[in-house]
Amino acid sequence: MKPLNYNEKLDVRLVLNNLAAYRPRRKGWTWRKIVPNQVINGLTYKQTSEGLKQSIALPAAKHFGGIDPQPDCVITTEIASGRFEDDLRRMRMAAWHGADHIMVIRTAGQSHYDGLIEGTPEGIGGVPITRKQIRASRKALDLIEDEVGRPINLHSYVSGVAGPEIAVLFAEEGVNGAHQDPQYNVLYRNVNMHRSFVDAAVAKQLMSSAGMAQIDGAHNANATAREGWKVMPELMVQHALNCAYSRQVGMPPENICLSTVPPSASPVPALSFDLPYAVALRELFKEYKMRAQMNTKYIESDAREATVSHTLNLLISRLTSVDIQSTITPDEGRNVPWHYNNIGAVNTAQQALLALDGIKEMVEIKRDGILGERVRELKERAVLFMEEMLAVGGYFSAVEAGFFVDSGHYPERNGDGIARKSNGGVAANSITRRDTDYFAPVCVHFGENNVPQELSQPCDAVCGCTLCKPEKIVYIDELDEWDNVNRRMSENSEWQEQGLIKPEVEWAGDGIVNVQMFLPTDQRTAHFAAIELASKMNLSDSQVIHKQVMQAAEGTFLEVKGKLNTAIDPKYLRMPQEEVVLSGDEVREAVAQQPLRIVAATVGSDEHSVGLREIIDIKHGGLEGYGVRCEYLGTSVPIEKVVDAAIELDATAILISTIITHADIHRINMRKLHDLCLEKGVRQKLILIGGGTQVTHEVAVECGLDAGFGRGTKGIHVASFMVKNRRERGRK
Amino acid sequence: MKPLNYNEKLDVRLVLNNLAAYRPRRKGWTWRKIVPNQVINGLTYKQTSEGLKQSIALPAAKHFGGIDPQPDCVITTEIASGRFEDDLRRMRMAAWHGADHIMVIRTAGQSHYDGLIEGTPEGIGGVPITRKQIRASRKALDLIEDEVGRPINLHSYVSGVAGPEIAVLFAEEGVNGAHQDPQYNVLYRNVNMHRSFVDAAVAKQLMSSAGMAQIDGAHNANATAREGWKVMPELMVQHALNCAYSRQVGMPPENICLSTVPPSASPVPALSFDLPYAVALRELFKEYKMRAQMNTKYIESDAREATVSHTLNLLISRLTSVDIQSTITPDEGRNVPWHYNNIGAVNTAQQALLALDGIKEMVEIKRDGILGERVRELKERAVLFMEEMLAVGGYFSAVEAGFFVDSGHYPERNGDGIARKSNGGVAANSITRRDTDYFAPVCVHFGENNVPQELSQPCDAVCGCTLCKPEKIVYIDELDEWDNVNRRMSENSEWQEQGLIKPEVEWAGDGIVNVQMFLPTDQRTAHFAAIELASKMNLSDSQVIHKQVMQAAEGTFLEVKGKLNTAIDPKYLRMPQEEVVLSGDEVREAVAQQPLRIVAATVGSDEHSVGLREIIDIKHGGLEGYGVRCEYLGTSVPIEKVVDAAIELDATAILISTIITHADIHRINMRKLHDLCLEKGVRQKLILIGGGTQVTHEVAVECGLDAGFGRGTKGIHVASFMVKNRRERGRK
Amino acid sequence: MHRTDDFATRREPLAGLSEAELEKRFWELANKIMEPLVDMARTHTSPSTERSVILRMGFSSVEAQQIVKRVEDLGLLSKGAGHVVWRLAKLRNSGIREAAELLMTDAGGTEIREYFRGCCQ
Amino acid sequence: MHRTDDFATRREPLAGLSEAELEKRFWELANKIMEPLVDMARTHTSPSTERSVILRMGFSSVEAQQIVKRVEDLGLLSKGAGHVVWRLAKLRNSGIREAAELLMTDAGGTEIREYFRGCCQ
Repeated sequence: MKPLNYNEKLDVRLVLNNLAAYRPRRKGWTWRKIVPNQVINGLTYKQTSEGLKQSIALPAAKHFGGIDPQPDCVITTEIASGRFEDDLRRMRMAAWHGADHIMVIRTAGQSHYDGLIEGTPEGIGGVPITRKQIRASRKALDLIEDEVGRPINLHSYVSGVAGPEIAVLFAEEGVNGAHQDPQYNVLYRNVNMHRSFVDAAVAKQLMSSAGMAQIDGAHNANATAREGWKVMPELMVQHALNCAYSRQVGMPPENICLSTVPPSASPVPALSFDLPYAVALRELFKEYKMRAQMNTKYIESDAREATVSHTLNLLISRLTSVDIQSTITPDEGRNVPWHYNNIGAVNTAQQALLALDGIKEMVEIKRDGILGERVRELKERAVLFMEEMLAVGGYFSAVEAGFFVDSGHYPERNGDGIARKSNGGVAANSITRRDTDYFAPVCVHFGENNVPQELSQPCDAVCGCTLCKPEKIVYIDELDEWDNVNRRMSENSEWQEQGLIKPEVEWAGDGIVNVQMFLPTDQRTAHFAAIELASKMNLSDSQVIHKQVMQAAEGTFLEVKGKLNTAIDPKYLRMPQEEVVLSGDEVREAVAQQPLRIVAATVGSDEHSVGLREIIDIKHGGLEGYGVRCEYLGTSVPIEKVVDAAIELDATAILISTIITHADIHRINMRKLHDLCLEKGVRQKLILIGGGTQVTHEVAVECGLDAGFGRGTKGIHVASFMVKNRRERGRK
Repeated sequence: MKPLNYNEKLDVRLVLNNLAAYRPRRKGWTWRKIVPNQVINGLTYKQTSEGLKQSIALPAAKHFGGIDPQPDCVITTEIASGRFEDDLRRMRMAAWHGADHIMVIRTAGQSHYDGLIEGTPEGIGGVPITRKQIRASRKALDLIEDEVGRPINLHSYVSGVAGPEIAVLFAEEGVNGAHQDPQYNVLYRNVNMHRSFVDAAVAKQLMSSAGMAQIDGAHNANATAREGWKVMPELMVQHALNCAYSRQVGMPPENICLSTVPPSASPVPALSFDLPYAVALRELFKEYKMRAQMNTKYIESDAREATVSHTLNLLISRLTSVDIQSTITPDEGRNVPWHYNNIGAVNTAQQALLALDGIKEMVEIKRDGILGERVRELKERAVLFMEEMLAVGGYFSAVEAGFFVDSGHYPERNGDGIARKSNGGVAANSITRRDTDYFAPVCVHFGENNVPQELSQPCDAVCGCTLCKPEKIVYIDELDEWDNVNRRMSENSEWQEQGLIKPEVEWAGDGIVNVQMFLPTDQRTAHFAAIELASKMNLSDSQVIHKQVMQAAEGTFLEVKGKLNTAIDPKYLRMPQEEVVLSGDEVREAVAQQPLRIVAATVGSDEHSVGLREIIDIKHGGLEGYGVRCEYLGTSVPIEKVVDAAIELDATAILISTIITHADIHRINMRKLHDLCLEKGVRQKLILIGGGTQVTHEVAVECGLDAGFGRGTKGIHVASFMVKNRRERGRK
Repeated sequence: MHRTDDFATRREPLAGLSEAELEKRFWELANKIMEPLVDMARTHTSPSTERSVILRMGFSSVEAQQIVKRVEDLGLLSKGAGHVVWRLAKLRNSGIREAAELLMTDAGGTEIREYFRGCCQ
Repeated sequence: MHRTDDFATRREPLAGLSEAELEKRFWELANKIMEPLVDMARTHTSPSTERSVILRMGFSSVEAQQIVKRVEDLGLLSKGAGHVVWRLAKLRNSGIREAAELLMTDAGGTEIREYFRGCCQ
């Protein structure tokens, strides 16, 4: 496939084309390339990595030359749309915003699927992980990583009852990282405990062979206990057990990542739990990597609240350490992540990590004192937990006794742990003792393997296994003629081929938009009134996805999602012609040939002058730099005075700026300028330009001016417009 | 006026009634009452104050018994609607969310108004500050503070050319705090420098007499310089000059607050500027109070970005200190604050301050090292700045030479400072030397005052001034018969009296809603398509107020505000009858008389069980606590199995829970439950209940069940419903 | 004015100061800069200052505007607007409000101007 | 099980440990708990494990399902499913794919079961 062009959509059909022949171009996990003391635009960063070739910077970056520094740690986005063809586009968006770890959530229920799934069926809360889905994802990521200029890690799950098979699939297809933790199977998926551990050993060996990063599943205990911080001792035990098991089956420590979550959230005094816990983990698990996930336990439907929590979680990462910074979308508390919330979460991570860059040079954790006491206590509680596990007979007995996910602060026990039976659960009694002549004629197989002596390596028996000879991998395209990507895409193809534009949040063309509104009434009335208002906005299937009482009687804030069954045909969209901006040299030459003088002022009772001064000022690349002579009259200038000054100075143009847009004051001022110039007989002579954060070209023209400039305007835009407008006037 | 009832609206007409007779019940600023080591719901807080009588807690508080701890510092909200009658309602909402400092922004242009404004004209970006407006606000706040159980500070501005008069007004009317800084007048309002300082001395003396807190205006330099952190030395000078001047004219140090803003924001490594600056300020200004404002300089139209910045600003407050925590609304970058964004900003402050409670016990600022070097450097630069001021002839000469708001990092100078002429600006040449027999027959007058010897205090001359005899204050109600609150309210009265509900964001009935949408196209096309879609949603005056490119070709996220010209009449609103919940005792008795057994399960491929377990579990106040016998079948249970179990156990009710709502799976499962019960002939016998975060009663009933329960459900709700439903069935 | 950042050389005299000495210097400078301004404020008045006096004497803001404008026109602001009103009341042995009304008349203006003529400057 | 927080008493034996000793103890315990599980994994197999072998031998997931099911039905999982296929190929001197096909037939099943009868356990 030819490289992606930044302004062309990723063509999913081309990605799907000839997937049978696709091979991953590398295997294994990739970390960012750290650049110590990196200087970017005059600013020194202590904790950043190599920059991207192409990317979209944070909104505020425009104040700093559009810089887009990349933090030192890998940044994750979790993608869970349920349709992998939509996931691909989202991966691209996320990569452009700095994500380099794409965690594809698996469809609900795949854990209990005893084997591999093939093809591209639709999933629930994630996609079915299949060879085709992985190949398409990896192939798309190859294109995307070339485009942004940084390797991107693809990640999914090696859990459930088909772990070893999935691990083979992942090793073959170059998946870069995966969750693997047999305890997760046992506790949260009710997979039989013997089966889980037997399978895990094989899976871990396969993952190691492909250099994959492994993330454990301990964070789930956090999400399950009512008070997340009470299970901290157990979490440490869960981390330790998966680390120990992984090491014993041969996984190198540098590929083993702890999945750690700050366990509490405001209004709890969160730091007093989260920080000692983070410190304890980093002391005990110094050999391993930290994958810091944001808190999900206490995420409600309020996206603002989630964003604050996550920002504070990032503080924990920076006060201690982080290798992989996972991100949770701010809408996770109310629905599967929507496109823009993936990006929002990634932005939050980058923004906070950069703001906190180098914090440890200025701030120190007081290892002694209350924090140190808490660290010690956590470690001791964890040790006691494991001592008691051994005392009751080891791991299996402890699980049977309900040791895990008990909501008590160990050694406190509330008797509500998740107890599993040794011979129970999904796939109970499914392991078999290997006979002494057991033989597996393949490479990277864990455990006793009675390889016949004539073979120098086991897979010689079959003339090479798929790990040695990838060409032997059997690719299945689709098994289900109804539930597959081609069918889904053909349903959308009509409007997509016509290039129609439909809103979407999750799937192409789902039509969903979100309406935020404040209604001055009580919560319950507001709820039903909002649904009613949504229907008056032509939304169907409306649902209140968030509400917050502002005051019981004064009003309620609500967010209502609904489906807008409309597509826009850009062919019929009234769009003003895009202004072609002249080059700086062209402008300079035109101004040199024929002088251009302007009168500028902030009008009305507006006291803000920043924007206009930047447009004019030579230092900010403003008009003066192109030779335009500028008379700046200051702030709060009456329109009359501006027009008089322009007449007196024989100016070519008037620039007025209004920032405050209250009561349409910007429109009133612009209209007044036009009217006054007409009245004084200078309207034809003068180029009239309005500016301000809320001004658009259309609004300005509607008010009688020649042009309007809003946010993001630079001097060159205004200069170019004036030169061209003067030329056109000359022609007339 | 009688006390407010939490579920009745504040009646603005009653507030306006008989304002001529209103007197403030106290004067001066009030700090929160700090409670060291406060234990709330088993959690220990180091930095909180007394709780509120009535309030609305943070969303996540519901996990912790609805606790609403109040941080130790005063929390500000800035109100700027332009119509004070709307401000009053907003003050009430903010107070319920924990704000106790209401900063009423002044209308643009009032600085240059040479005298007091009377009545209630409409303002731009704020309200005209008048006696009537203050009395109404203070009177409303009296009611509101009684309601929430904590004093609330009212605040505005003593700046411009009418400073002494405004200070008299504030002192008379019990305004609790104000901005007062003559430098602000000089630099940003172009008020003549001599006039500003002469007036400031009188104003400050008056403010002191009323115990008002004073906030300076230094933070504005920050907002004006392109790189906010380069003006840090100057900011320290500005703070120092206002402090020194205030002290010399007799203001007590405990009433003097610095207005300090973290000067930088991500993607800048913000902490490396913000923290040393904050430390330097707290060392130099230890006698004074810190009013920490959030950064506004780098706020763009992205509310998420603003929230992250502000959360990190709160970290600076907690790592150093804060007396008044000001809040900036996340929409400040795009419009005057909307109701719900005031609340959002206040929530962000409380949330972060609580999360970071006690951070200094665990984390220490490394005073030595790079931070210490920076602190020292800042102080030295500030000292050099002042030395040069004196060298050029003092304050006035320095201002004339453009010392201030130069974008260079002093002693660097870029020549773009704001230079003002000593004899220029608004109200130039307006001060007069007092003759030796100058006399002002009033109290609290600053400067030479040749009080005749026969008078024991100056105001004896006039038988008492208004500060001694408040009954002498002359109250003017309205001067403008067109532009006043009565007229504005009568315009809205028709629909308001009918109790119609209209969306609003700023003013009653403005009809504005905000639509968030993702469009899979480039930014420019998306912009115009979004406007078009808004019109298809029946919105008028639509405007794109935010957009962010997700990826140039893949899509753009937009927010479009527009006016919905519709009002909802609650009389005709279809609202299901509200369920009256039985008391725990009633339920327990009913269950004791006639046993109630349920079968519960999480169905479909849903692996989450938290919610359902909490509904059932005795520990969480669940059904078991009311004597209901519960058979919990686990997660991922097929509907068939649930129904079979219910039949086998002769259950009264079935509870199913689905959390994942992908592809309407919750509806499908609920319908299936109903259908299967019908099929097996047990539908009439069984109470069928659906639950889950996205389930509503309406949806469940639509799917054939008897009830649905969503977010926030407790065991008692379900138990009560079952008991009542069984009774009703008995009746039929 | 343009100048590059010569902090390194300028700071030399400060380098030897202890932190406490540096902070002391900081406050000394700030106070020194403000002193003449405080003196100015002590010895000067302004229309707003005078209106604030009139307000405190129990007049409305509308009245304060008129009275102070009248005092300015009479060239008597340096006496204090309140002083002028009070003095007139004393001269006429009238109430303050009556004096303010009288001040607006030619008679009142002439009388008070006469009174202050030749008075101390 | 219900128990109140008796950490204060339980921790007594740990109180004297240095931080390093405590951490060492932590890892010793974790490793000790996991050792028997690793042993179990080393000496056991599972259907998924065997399917992972078949996959690596160049079969599709659909084929792997069928083959391992067949091997289980034949009671030969303890030999290794790959082993069974390979052995049958060796016995017949055929290719691996042919052997897998043969295994599905009665003849193939009988032959391989005969081969392994009485073999080591």
